[in-house]
Amino acid sequence: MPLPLVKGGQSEQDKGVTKPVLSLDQVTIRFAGDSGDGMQLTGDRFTMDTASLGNDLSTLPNYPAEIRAPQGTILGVSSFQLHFADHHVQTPGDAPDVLVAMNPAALKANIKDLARGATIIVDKDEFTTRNLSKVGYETNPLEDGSLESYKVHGVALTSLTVAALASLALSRKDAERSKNMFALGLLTWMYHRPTESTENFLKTKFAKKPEILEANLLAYRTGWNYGETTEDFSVSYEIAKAKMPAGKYKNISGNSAMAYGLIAAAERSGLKLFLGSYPITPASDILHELSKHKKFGVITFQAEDEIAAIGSALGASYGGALGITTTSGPGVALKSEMIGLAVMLELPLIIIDVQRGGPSTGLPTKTEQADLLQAMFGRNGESPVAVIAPSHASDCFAIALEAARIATTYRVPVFILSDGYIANGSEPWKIPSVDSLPDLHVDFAQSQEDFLPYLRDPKTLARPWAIPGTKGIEHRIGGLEKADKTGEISYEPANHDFMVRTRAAKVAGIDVPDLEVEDPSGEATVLVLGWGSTYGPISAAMESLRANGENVAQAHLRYLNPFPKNLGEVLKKYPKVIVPEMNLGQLALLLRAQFLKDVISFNQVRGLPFTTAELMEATMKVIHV
Amino acid sequence: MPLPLVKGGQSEQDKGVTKPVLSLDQVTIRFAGDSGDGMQLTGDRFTMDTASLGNDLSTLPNYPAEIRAPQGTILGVSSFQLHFADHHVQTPGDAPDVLVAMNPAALKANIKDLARGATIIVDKDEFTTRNLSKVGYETNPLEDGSLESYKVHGVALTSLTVAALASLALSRKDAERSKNMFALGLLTWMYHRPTESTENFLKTKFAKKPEILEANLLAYRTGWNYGETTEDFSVSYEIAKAKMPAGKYKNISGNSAMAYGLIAAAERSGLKLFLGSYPITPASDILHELSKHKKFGVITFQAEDEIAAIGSALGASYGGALGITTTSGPGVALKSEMIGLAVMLELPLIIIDVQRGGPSTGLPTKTEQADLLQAMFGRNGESPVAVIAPSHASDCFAIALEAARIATTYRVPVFILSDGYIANGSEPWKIPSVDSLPDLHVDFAQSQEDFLPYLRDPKTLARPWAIPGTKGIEHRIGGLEKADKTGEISYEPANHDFMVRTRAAKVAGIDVPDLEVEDPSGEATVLVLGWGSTYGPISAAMESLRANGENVAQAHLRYLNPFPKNLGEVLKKYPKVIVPEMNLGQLALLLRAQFLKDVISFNQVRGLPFTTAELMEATMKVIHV
Amino acid sequence: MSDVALTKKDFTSDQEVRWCPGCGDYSILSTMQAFLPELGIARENIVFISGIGCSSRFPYYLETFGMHSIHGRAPTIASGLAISRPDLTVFVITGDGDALSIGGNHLIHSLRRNVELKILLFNNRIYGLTKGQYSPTSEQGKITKSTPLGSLDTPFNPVSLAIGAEATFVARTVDSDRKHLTEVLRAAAAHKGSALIEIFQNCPIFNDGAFDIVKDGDTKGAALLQMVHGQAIKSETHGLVHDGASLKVVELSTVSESDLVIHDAHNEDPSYAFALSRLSASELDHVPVGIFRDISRPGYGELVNNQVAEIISKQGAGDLTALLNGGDTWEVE
Amino acid sequence: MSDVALTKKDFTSDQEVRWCPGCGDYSILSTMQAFLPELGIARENIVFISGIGCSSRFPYYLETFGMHSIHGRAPTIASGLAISRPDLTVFVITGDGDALSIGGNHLIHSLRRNVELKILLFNNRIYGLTKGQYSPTSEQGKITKSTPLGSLDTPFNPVSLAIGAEATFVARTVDSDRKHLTEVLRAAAAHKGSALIEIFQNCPIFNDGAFDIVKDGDTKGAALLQMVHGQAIKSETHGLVHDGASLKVVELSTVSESDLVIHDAHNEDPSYAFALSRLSASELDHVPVGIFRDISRPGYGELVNNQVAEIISKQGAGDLTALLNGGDTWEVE
Ligand SMILES: Cc1ncc(C[n+]2csc(CCOP(=O)(O)OP(=O)(O)O)c2C)c(N)n1
Ligand SMILES: Cc1ncc(C[n+]2csc(CCOP(=O)(O)OP(=O)(O)O)c2C)c(N)n1
Ligand code: SF4
Ligand code: SF4
Ligand SMILES: [Mg+2]
Ligand SMILES: [Mg+2]
Repeated sequence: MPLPLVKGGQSEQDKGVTKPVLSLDQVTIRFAGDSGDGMQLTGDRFTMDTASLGNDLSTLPNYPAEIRAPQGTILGVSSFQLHFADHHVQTPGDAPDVLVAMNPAALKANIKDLARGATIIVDKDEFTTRNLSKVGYETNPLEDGSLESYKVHGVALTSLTVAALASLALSRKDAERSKNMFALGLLTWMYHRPTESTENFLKTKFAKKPEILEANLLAYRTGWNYGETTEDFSVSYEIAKAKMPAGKYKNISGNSAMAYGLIAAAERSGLKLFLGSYPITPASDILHELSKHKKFGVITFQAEDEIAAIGSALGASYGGALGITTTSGPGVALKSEMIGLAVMLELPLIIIDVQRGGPSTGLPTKTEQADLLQAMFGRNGESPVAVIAPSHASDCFAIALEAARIATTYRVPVFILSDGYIANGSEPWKIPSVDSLPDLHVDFAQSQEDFLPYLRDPKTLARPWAIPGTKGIEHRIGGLEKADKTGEISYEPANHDFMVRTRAAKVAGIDVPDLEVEDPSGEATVLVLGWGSTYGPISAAMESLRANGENVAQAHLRYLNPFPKNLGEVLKKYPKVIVPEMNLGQLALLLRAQFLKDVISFNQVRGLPFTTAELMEATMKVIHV
Repeated sequence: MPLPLVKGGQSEQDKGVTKPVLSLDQVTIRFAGDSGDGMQLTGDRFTMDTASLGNDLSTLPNYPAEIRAPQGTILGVSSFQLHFADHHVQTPGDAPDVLVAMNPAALKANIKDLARGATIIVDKDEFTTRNLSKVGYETNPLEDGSLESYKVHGVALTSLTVAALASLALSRKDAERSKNMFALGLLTWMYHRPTESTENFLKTKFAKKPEILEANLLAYRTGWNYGETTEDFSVSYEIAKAKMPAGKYKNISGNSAMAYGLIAAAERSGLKLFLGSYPITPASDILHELSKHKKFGVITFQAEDEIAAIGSALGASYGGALGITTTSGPGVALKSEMIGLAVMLELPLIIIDVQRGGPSTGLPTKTEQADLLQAMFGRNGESPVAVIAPSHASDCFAIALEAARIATTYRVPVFILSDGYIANGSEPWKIPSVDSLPDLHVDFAQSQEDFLPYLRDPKTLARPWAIPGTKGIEHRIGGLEKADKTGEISYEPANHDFMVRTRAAKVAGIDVPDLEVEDPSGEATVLVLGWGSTYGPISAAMESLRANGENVAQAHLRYLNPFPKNLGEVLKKYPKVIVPEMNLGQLALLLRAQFLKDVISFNQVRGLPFTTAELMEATMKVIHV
Repeated sequence: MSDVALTKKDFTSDQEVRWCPGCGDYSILSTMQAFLPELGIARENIVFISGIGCSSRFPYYLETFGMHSIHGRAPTIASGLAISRPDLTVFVITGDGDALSIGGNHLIHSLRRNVELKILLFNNRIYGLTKGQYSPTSEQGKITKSTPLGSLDTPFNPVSLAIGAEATFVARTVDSDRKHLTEVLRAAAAHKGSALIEIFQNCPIFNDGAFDIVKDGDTKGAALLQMVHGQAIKSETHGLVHDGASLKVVELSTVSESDLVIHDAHNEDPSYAFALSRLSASELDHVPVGIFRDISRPGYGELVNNQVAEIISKQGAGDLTALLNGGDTWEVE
Repeated sequence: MSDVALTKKDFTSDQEVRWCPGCGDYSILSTMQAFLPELGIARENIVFISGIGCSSRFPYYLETFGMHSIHGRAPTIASGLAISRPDLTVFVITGDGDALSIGGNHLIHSLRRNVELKILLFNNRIYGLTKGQYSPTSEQGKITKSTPLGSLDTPFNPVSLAIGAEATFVARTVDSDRKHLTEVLRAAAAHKGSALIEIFQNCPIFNDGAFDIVKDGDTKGAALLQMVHGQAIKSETHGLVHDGASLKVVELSTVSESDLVIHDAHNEDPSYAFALSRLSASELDHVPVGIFRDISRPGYGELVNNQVAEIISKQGAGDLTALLNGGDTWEVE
């Protein structure tokens, strides 16, 4: 018999949790199942409920490159990890405290990441001989004692769900589809999450499919009740609110924050946003998000390839729009020649590279930081561009605005190096007030006599942004070397040398804030210097090290080209500088070349973010040589 | 009345030079005129005649980006410089001793390169008011005293030529066309060059146009006689043979030497040469040259673009051919993504970049060295390739063979960084015997059971070259990360890290010869370290410095990635290391990063090779700080 | 080649197939595996080159040589291979995005050159691998992840485009019709030079049912206009007639059989095949399937290799010593 | 816009023209400079975007906005500009190599989308700027720097290719015929969306005389089949008649005027224009010139901007504060 649909909100208290409650300061949960099991959705919902409860959090989705890899195989496993706490959270967590495994493949694929003592909740219905052998289990791990060192809960998730939904007019297959909601309900009970928002979410989502709605709600509540009722779960857990600055928050992924930041940049500059893009993982979601917001006057143009994508963006910039292109590494390779033209034309352009594992097609759904040198040098000739990188998911919002500032002020292509980790990961974001956002007002060249398209602003070295439609300043530009001031074609040796150096000087002179060093003791001799998405893991590791009594300094580069003016000083101050990167040492190469500092690289190229533990260990090794 | 056509050879002695003869040890001549004046041909002929006389020499053609820029304008000036001597010649010469200027534009465009006292031979017929004003001469420089400090010979080249050809049934315009031959004849007299080979050349070239032939021969001889007869030229010059190793020589340009080297590599390896190319200045001539040699089984494929060009070359490599692609900087940018695939597939591939001025379209006909970092890093992900560079025109032959050795031994893409200067410049080349060329024999994978396409040779780390058509080793490869040994798709974090490091180690481990340092005194504290086409100018400057009593060491890198194993030592040995480059310091960046050595960059980005004087001055500054 | 005839199993690799359940790619794969033995070509002499996309996984599943290359560029790699290795049989596997969006230029150039490639274009009218953006064959107004308000682009008609690009062989078939697909593959294999085969392919995840009308038992009979050389072009209910200078689909009941257009796949004038290609665009009411055009023109690889062979037979094979020592030379003693 | 009408001189920039003497580009330039005033569009609202090649120098010589971009990519830049700035008039200047070799994909995609671009393709059947290699329109067997033994590729027919790519306006004209070129430019300017104009252009340096047959006084009368909407298609000596389903060129003397095909440039079915395009390939005995096809379909920029305008008119302009604060949010106090 179906439970009556709940009317309005109902908190876990209302539902009357009756079992003992333990307080924790943080938990990491990983939901894992088949690509078709809805793990991303389950994770998202748990995240939203957790966020609204006031915990700080960080998430890490992880899915296969295949759309739907064969069911029940290791390759088909999709997972979603969430780390939430009563304090500031820096990473999605190293090792899950709880693994929810919807089938043997999910268990097998994830077990190696668990520490002893971790909790494992499995759908024991799925541990059939056939499924076990599919992934190479010769015996049933639920029975052969191999999981001894974990707290294992074998729950008959499938059959319980099907039973609960028996009264509905659903096929067994359809009924089974709700089992992720059963799991979500159970976890919601376990961690005292509110149920209201998920129930509302389901109601909106399935507004037109009342049967499916009922099935999902029923499964969800059955899961909750299962936790509350059965002997199997004896305690539940509470995690207090994190102390976070007051304000309105939302949970946001890097790609969404980037899209919002771009829209904000367009609004604050008064420019039309033009995105020229070609889909590619993991950047496509920025295109998807922006194309939802046409009412901001946003134009999204899905081009025939990456070259056309950036070409159209450059054309739009030439016409006075905020021209943007989004892609990942292989797409950047294709855009190289057009970026060179943009350098020569000295027009604003934003190139967003959501990096993924390389080289070549590489690991499309995995993260990496190995496009830094491509962004710096991947073009013919001396072809300087600005390069900046967001440090965490919500920082993508600010970095987009910053890219727009640099691009429009200096009329220069600006690379944003995001990556798969922050693009898909999410975290709570304190929503800024629009008034607090930077003013990005832009002046176009005005009608005038004897217009000189390459006469520079002495401060910024920027040339005028002289857009078609402006009477009297008609002029011609192009990819051939241009004479200083007039912009006419020039093959003059001295002029070329001058222009090459001037373009370099313009980029070198971009105004960027000084690098801030966090060195609470003031006595650290080791500095850990990161860039991009390693911010979270490095910060977590530094916090832990300091908690262990170690003196260690941390700094994080958001500006890769040009570097902050004080970087040389900072490097000089610390005898030992560790540079952790998810590549073979690309930032390190730039630092060594520019500052002749023997920085110590710590590199991993595993398609995964660093763990806190790895970074702690690497740092300890340097501190205690 | 036309002179009778000469039968067989006739040396200048036979013709009876009667004026006083001065001996010189070296001369630099620049022929300059309108694009349509045939200056390249004139220069080429003078070069051949000079070469056959046994002087050492070096040439530098210089022509406008336009096919035929407007007549009589500065932009339309085309020139050809030749430096020849009785000793080893390193460069085409800094400042011409003799300028032949066919019109006011040619004079104006080139005068600033002449030292006081230089000889200027002009066609005074062309110094009309109209022509003068076209290039902004307000008064006639032949008359206004502005050329006082030069030895000026105003020769009525046009009218003398036309007069000499009066008897032929030619229009005045056609007759005028032969005036370059008059100039050549005059210079041939002046420097005692033999006339036979040019006369034979003309006879072959105009075999089917007897009138034109006669006109050219007549003009040529009239020019010679003019020198011998008129008062204007009172002395002629002799330059003794240079002491060069015994052997058979030919004059060769960098692009031709490259083409020959590639054919030789194919012959010595037994592989079919497949060139996939898309025309681009200054690389097209390699395509042109190779397409003349189909009887070597050479396949040249002019593709629809640079991507298709390299794609086809990679496809051919996959099939067991020597796959090659030739291009210049903008083309490299387009090939980036495919190079990444080649890195992943670990197949041999030769990418020849004849560098030109950048960024973007830049200065298509000028030289530059600014693609080094693009070659190193211009791709997504960690994507290591080998990079080598020829040092002078004829070295292109050897470098092509070396590229083939590295590519086929290590199954890796190899970049050859040539540039416009050595591509178009020429020099005498001692023709090697075919037997002396390296044996490049290659072993393909054989039919076998349980074939592992990514099982590596422990010494080279190369995987097998396993070509279609080989029974039993059917396998699939691609751009996704591959499992060690099996080559199957792998998303395994540890495998990715391993493969990234292995590909890097393979390239780092390429066997390259140690760097040789020339330090005759053994007491130098300053090392000048160059790469690529700066070899000639640097060598010339070092010779001069040593002749001036300075102690200075010189070394030249033909291997940019990996560096020679002893490079670190060499850098350590010299307190001061100067790195001259025609870019903003790209090799310097790599050296600083890898060796933390504070090398001193000397950079010019003028589209022109360094002059000896510039390099001497820069070096002196460092020696005597 | 071994004496024992090969079987479908011999062409099936040990790799696990990784498409979504119900994907049209499965039946194309299975048809191909079953067809290959018929070619009588040794496995090692067959190469499949693909780009990137769901469809481009195809080569992994065939026990032949194979390369899963990069997005849109398979024809370039395949061209280099086919030209330099005329002994091989080279297939190109591509999707509507791979072939017509990023790879459009390489496709049309391969076709005009007539390189010896058999190109299978899996047209599901969507980007599958990147999770559902519209493609150059998506119908105008299509709502996808990147076009929430509907796409605005006029789609390509792959057959028209290929014919406009001087293709010598162009065909269309449907993923699930093994018999028809096999026939088309057979004809393509027999063709000299490039063969382009458009295969309607269902993507149940992102564009489900796009081709239902030509696959469902009760509609397909009327929707599929069968083109068989030398036979009248018709579906179960409709037929093709001349209408002045153009072609028109009419109900069979309204015309006599003898008025129907008799298909001539070998018509040298591409205008005929082009007109056929215009009978259906995005909508699929009357879709010609079969071989639009199959004319004889030398393959590009053949021409290239003949040119080399001819010069060698005329002038003899190149002699490196002679080459190096040719031209203006001089001796230094 | 100023009240005083502009003149040819107003559209002539101060840059020195740098083509070879006798290059066909000169007359195209001069015709364009003379034509532009007629448009009645202010100079600042006209933009010329070109790729790379001799022809692509064109923009420098016009006193409008202009960009000499990179090889083959002009349509991409022009598309971004035209879509985001519907107030501008955007011309694309390109060569046979630029448009059809490296830039082929962008060309066909611009055409299918029908972006508001007037594309002038200077077809000299050679690579001029790089000094004489064959191009995708060079006739087979052409001896050039890169094909000393003769080229082997079947050339593109640019008109066929464009029609196969769903072009809405395709025309052909000759560099030296100012009047005809002007007429075609006029029609292109009036057309919504993409207009492709192939211009036969002589390159006296590397491919001299390639179009002599359609330029020389004594041959051109017979060679040029004039296409004028609503009139019979004919040259001075020949005319076009239906031949079953296809078209045939016959001597005028052998047919009566009423049998000639009356040109219908607005025929929705591209098969007609395609058939016209096949009347001549490399050889130029009977070359249709004029407008092959001119049909009405909304421009892409118009569609894009309408879609934006429509959603704004329905839902109101975007509110950034609302956007940022939308979705699931919570307050921390
Ligand atoms: C250079 C590059 N750009 C973009 C991508 C992302 N990408 C992979 S497949 C694909 C399109 C797939 O569509 P289609 O070719 O129709 O193949 P399907 O998946 O539908 O079979 C895209 C955009 C890529 N891998 N490489
Ligand atoms: C990326 C790139 N590849 C190659 C070139 C060299 N290139 C410049 S123009 C050109 C072809 C010119 O031919 P076409 O487009 O027909 O123009 P034309 O000169 O004949 O007017 C080539 C190959 C280039 N500039 N950039
Ligand atoms: S996404 Fe579509 S095309 Fe791709 S495998 Fe799944 S069903 Fe097939
Ligand atoms: S090379 Fe040919 S196309 Fe180029 S400017 Fe000269 S004549 Fe014109
Ligand atoms: Mg598709
Ligand atoms: Mg051309």
